[in-house]
Amino acid sequence: MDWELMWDSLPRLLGALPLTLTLVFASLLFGAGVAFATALLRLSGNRVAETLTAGYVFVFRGTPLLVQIFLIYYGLGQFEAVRDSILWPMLREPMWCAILALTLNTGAYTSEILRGAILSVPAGQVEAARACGMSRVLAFRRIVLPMAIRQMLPAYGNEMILMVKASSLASTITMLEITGVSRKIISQTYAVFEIFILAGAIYLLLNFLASRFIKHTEWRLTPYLRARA
Amino acid sequence: MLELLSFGPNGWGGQLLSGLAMTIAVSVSSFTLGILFGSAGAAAKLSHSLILNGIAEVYTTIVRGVPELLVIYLLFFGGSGAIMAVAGIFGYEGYIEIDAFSIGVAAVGLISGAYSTEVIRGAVQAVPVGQIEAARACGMSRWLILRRVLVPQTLRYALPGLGNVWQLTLKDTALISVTALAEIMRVAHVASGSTRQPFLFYSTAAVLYLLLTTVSTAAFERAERRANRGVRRA
Amino acid sequence: MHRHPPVSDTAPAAVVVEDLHKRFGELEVLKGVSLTARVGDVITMIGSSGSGKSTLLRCINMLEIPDEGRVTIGGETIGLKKIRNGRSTVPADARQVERIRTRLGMVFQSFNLWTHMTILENVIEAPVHVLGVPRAEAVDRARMLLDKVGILAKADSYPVQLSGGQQQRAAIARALAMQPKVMLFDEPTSALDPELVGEVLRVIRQLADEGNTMILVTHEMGFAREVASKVVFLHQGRIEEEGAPDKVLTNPDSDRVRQFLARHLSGAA
Amino acid sequence: MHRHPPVSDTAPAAVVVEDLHKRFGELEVLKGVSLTARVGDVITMIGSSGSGKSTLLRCINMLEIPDEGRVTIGGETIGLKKIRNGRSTVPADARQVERIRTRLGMVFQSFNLWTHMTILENVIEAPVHVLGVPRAEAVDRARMLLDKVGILAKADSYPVQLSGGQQQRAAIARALAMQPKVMLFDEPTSALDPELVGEVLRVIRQLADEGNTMILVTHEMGFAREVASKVVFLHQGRIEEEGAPDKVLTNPDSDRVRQFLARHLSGAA
Amino acid sequence: KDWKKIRIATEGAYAPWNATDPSGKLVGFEIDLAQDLCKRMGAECEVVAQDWDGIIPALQQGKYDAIMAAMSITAERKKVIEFSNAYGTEPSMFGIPKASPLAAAKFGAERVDLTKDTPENKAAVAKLGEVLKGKTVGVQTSTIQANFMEKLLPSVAVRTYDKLDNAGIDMAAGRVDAIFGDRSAVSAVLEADAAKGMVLFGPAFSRGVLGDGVGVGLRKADKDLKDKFNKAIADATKDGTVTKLSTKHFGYDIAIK
Ligand SMILES: Nc1ncnc2c1ncn2[C@@H]1O[C@H](COP(=O)(O)OP(=O)(O)OP(=O)(O)O)[C@@H](O)[C@H]1O
Ligand SMILES: Nc1ncnc2c1ncn2[C@@H]1O[C@H](COP(=O)(O)OP(=O)(O)OP(=O)(O)O)[C@@H](O)[C@H]1O
Ligand SMILES: [Mg+2]
Ligand SMILES: [Mg+2]
Repeated sequence: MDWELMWDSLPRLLGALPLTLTLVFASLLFGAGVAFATALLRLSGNRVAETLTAGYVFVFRGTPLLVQIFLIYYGLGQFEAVRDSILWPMLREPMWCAILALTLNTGAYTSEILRGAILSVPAGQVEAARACGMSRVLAFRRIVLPMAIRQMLPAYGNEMILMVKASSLASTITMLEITGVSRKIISQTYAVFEIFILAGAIYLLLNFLASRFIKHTEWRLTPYLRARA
Repeated sequence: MLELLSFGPNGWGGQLLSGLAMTIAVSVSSFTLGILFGSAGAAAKLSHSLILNGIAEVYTTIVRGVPELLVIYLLFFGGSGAIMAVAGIFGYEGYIEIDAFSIGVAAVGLISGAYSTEVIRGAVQAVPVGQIEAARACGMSRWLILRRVLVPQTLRYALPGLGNVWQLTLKDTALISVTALAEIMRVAHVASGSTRQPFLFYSTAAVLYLLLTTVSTAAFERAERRANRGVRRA
Repeated sequence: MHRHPPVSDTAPAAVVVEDLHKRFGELEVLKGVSLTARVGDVITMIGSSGSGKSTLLRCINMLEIPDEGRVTIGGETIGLKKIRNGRSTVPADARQVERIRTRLGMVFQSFNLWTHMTILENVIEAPVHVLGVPRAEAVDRARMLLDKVGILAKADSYPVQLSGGQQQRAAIARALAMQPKVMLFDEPTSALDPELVGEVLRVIRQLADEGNTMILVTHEMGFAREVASKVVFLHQGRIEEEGAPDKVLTNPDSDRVRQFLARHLSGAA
Repeated sequence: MHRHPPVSDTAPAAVVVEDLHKRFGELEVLKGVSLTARVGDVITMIGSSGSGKSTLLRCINMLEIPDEGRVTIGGETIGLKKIRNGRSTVPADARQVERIRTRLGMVFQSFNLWTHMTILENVIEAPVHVLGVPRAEAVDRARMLLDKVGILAKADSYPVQLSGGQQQRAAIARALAMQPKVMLFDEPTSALDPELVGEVLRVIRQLADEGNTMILVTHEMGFAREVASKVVFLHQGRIEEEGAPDKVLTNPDSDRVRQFLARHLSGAA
Repeated sequence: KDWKKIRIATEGAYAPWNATDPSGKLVGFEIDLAQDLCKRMGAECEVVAQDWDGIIPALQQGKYDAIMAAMSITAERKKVIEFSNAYGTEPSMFGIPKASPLAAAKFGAERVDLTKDTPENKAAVAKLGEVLKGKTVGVQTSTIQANFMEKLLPSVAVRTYDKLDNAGIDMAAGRVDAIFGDRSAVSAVLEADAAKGMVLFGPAFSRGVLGDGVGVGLRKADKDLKDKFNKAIADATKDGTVTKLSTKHFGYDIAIK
C-alpha cells in the first residue's frame, strides 16, 4: 500500500466532491418528483396513464443505467433535430445529461418503492379517513402518504445510496466527479488499489451519512413501533 | 450489419446467447445468496443482541457504502490472495485459481444481500404484531412462525423492494465483466471492440436486459398477486 | 332512566335508504333494504352475525358502493353511476360524497385508529384538515371529548398502547370530534364494560336531544332498548321487522325475531 | 339452563398465577395478581376497561413477560430470567414456553386471524404444523368446528371477507382446534349476537364438563353469571374481589364492584 | 520457475491489436505474435482474456505472467510493472471533422518523434498548441494520449472517454472539436458510421511522453522472463516476423526499426 500516494491524491479527489454532491442532490430531488408523479399515475386508474408510466418504469428499471446515460448523452446528440432544438444548450452539457439520466433512473426505481408502500397501507386506515369526509387527495396526503413514507424508508435508503454510487457513471460521459478523477489519477500512477480504496472510502463516508440520515428519520417517524416494546 | 448478430460463423448470436445464459446463472445464484444474506442480516438487525446488531450494521453500511466495483475487485484479487496466503502457510507456492463464476456470485451476492437486508427488515416491521402473537399463542416455535406466518406476510411488504434488488443484482452482474466472465456486458464489450460496432452491440445488450426484465417483472407481479391474497385494497 | 321518546313522523328525514342491494361476488348481502331515519332518531340495528348490518352502515356513507338502490342524506340523494358495461357502480360525483361524509360520523367495528398518530392527533386530524378548525380549538375540543370518554390520560399514547376498550372510546371521540349531524356506530360498545356502556348511552342520548340522528348496530338488547327510538331487525339482508323498541324487543311479530330474542340471556341487576 | 357447579377445592390446579407484576414503562398495569384455576374451572374476569384483564391473560401464556411473579401451568412453573442488569425479564427456556403454549388456547380480543390464509387454513395451521396432526384429519376436525360455530360456508374465504362476528367465531374455532387443556378467551363474544353468545356458552360449558379449564374476560354480566364457576373482579391492576358468581355479581363485598354493577343495564327478556 | 508454461493476458477488445472472433476465440496481431514468441522461448503459452481495468492488478496477483494488450511502455507504468522491449509502435494522431476550420492548419512535419529536439518538431508542437487553443479534444482515459495532452498542451481543454469511439460520436455531435488516439483507433473511428466526414489531422506523434511503443508487461520480480521475451522480440523483429504479422493485421508496419 502506497500511503504517501494516497495522501497526496486526497486533495484532488476531494476537489471532485462538490460535483458528485451536485449530481446526487439534483437527481434525488428531481427523481423524487418524477417518482411521486409516476406512482400516482400508475395507481390512478386511468388506462392510458397507467400504461405509459408502467412502460417508463419498465424501460428504466430494465436497462443498465450505463446504457441510459450513453443513449441520452451520445444517442440524443446524433439527431439533427435535437441539436437544433432549444434544449441543446442543456443537452450539450454532460452535466445535464447525467442529471437527466440519473433522475429518470431513480425516478423509476423510487416510484416502484413508493407504489408498493402505498399499496401496503391497510384498507381500514383509509376507510377511516374517507369516512370523516376526507377527499381522496386529503386522505392521501394525511394518512396514506405518511404511512407509505414510513414503510418505504428502508428501501428508499437503499436507493439514495445507490444514487451516490451511480453518480460515478457520469465519469463515462467525461464528467470529472470522484470516479472520473480517480481514473485519471490511476492512469497516471497505476496504483489501482490505492486510489480505488481512497475513492471507496469517500463514497463510504457519503453513504454512511446518508444511511444515518435515513435511520434517524425512520426513528423519528415511527414512535409507535418503539411504543410496543 | 445484422449478420453480426446471427448465429452463423460470422455472427455473435451464439456468444450473446451464452452471455445471456451466464448473466441469468450469475444473477439467479447471487440473488438467492443475497436473500440468504439479507434474511440473516435482517434477523441480526431485529435481534436484541448488540453484537449481532453491530455486525449487521457494519455489513450493510460497508457493502452498500463502497462502490460495487471495489467489492468485486477486493474479492476477485483479494480473495485469491487470501487463499494463496493460507496455502502458502502449508508450503504451496504458485497461483491458485478460484473460478470467476464463484467469485462473481459471492461478490454480487454479498452486495445483493446488503440491500435485501434493509428491504426485509422494513417489511418484517410492517407485519402487524397480532399476527405473530396469534402464532406464538398456539405454541408455534420461532422457526415455524417464521416459515408459516412471518415469511408469507413479510413477502407482501418486501416484494416490491426485492423486485428492485433483483433488478439491481441483474445489472450488477455486468460489473463482473472485469473478471472477464463472459456475461452479456462482457460479450457486448468484446464484440464491439472487435467489430467496432459499439452501438449495435450495446443496444443488443440493452434489449437482452429488457428481455430479462420482462420475464422477471411478470414473475414478480405474479408473486405479488399471490402474496397479497386476502388483502383488501382501499 | 328515561326511554327515548318516539320521533314524530313529520320530522324531516335525515337518512333515507331505498331498496339497497349489495353483492360481494356471488353472495348477495343486502337484498333490498329500505330505511328512514328522521332528525333526532336513534335507530338500533340488531340481527345475527353476517346478516349485513355493517355492510348497510358502510353503504350509507359509501364505503361500500351499493349495486342498486338510493341513499339520501339530509335531502340530498347520492348520485351513482354504472361503469364498465353496467357491472359495477361508482359515485357520480366524488365531491358530493366527500361533502356528505363530513356530516356523517362513523365508528368502525374494528376501530381503525390511525396507527402512526397519537390518540390526540387521531381526534384532531379531521376537524383540522377537513373542516379547517384552528388547531388550538380542535385540541381543546379533543381533550374535552377524551375526558368525556375517560381516556384523557392516554392522549399522547399510540393506538397500539391502548386496551381494546380504550381504543373503542378513542374511535368514538374521533367520530364525535367532527360534530356530525348523523352518526353511524358499528357496535360502539362491544369492548366496553357496563359502566362505560352507560357513559356511551348518556352521550348518545344527549346527541339525540341536540337534534342529531344516529344509526347504530348493537348486540346488547338492553342497550338497544334503552337508547333506541326505533329498532330494526335485519335478517339475511332484509329487514325482518322494525318498530318501537318495546314492541320489537318484547312482543315481535316475526317468529325469527322471537327466536333470536329467546336465546338472549338475561343480564344481572 | 344449569349453572356451572363450583369446582371442588381439591381438584388439581391447572393455572396458578402468583404475585404477578407488569409495567409498561412508567405505568404499572398489574400490581401483584394471584389467581388459581383448578381443572374444570371456568373463571370469568370482569373489570373496567384498562384494568389489566387482557394484560393478565397475555401474561399467562407469556405473550407479555411479567416483570415479577410466577405462572404455573399444569404443575409446571414457567422459568423466567432477568437480563441486562435486571431491568427486563425473558423466559429462561423458549422450548418450555412453546410446549406449554400448545396446551393453552387463546382467543384474542382483536381476533388476529392470519390474513394470508383462508379460514380453513387458519384453523388447521397449528394442529398440522405444531401438533403434527395428519392434514386430512385436521381438515375434518376443522370443518366440524366451523360448522359448530356456524361459519362452515366461509371456510374458503379470507378473513377480510368476514363480518366481525364471523371473524370472532373463526378465532374461537382456531383456538379449539388445538384441543387445549386450558383456554384463555379475551372477550370471546364481544362481536356476537345473543343467539351466538348462547352457542358459545354451550361450547364452553361442554369443554368444562370434559375437564378443561377456562379463563375468560367478558363484559356481559349475564354471560359471566351463566358460565362461571368463579368470578374475578379486576380493578386497577389488583383483584378487588373474587368468588362464586352469585355472590360477586349479586351481593359483592366491595363498594367498587357494587358501583360497577349498578351501572349495568338490565338486558331484555 | 522454468517458464515452460506462460500465461499471457490480453483484452480481446482492441482490434486489430487484439480482438475476439464471433466464436469467442482470441485473435489479432498480439495473439499471433504471442504464439510466435512463445515458440522462440520454447514455452507453452496460454492466452487469456482480461478486462482492461483489472489487467495490471491481476498480473501483480499472479493470475497470469505477462500482458500483451497494446500496452504502451510509459514511465508511470514502469513504476508498477516491468516491460520488455517494445515489439511495436503506433503513432498517435488527431481526427477532426472535414469541415472544421482546423483543417486549414499547416504543420512543418509529417512525423514527430518527441525524443528528438529538432526545430521542426518543436515548431509542430507549438503550432498544435496554437491552433487548439480554446478547443476541446477528446481522448480515451488512461492512455498515453491523455498523458500527452496533460504534459505538452496543458492549456487545451480535454475530455476523457471510456472508448475513443465515444469521443468520435461526441465530435459528430459537436461537443468536442478533435479526437486524439492511436492511429489505428482514430482511423477506425473515422470509418464508423457515426463519424462520417472526418479526417486525420496533423502530424503523427510518437515516443517521448507517448511512450516507447508497446511492450510485454511483466512482474518486476520476473527479470528472467523479461530477458527471454527481449531475446524473442529481438529475433522476431530481425527476421521480419513482426512486420509480416503487422502487415497482415494493420495493413501497415508497426515494427520497431
Ligand atoms: N403495549 C403497551 N404499552 C403501554 N401501555 C399499554 C400497553 N398495553 C396495554 N397498556 C395499558 O395497560 C392498561 C391495561 O391494558 P389491558 O389491555 O390489559 O386492559 P383491559 O383490562 O383488557 O381493558 P379492555 O377491557 O379495554 O380491553 C391500559 O391502561 C393500557 O393503556
Ligand atoms: N369484502 C367482502 N367480501 C366478501 N364477502 C363479504 C365482504 N364483506 C362482508 N362480506 C360478507 O357479507 C356478509 C355480511 O357482512 P357484514 O359485515 O355486513 O355482517 P354483520 O351483520 O355486520 O355481522 P357481524 O355482526 O358479525 O359484524 C357476511 O356473510 C360476510 O361474510
Ligand atoms: Mg358487523
Ligand atoms: Mg382487553
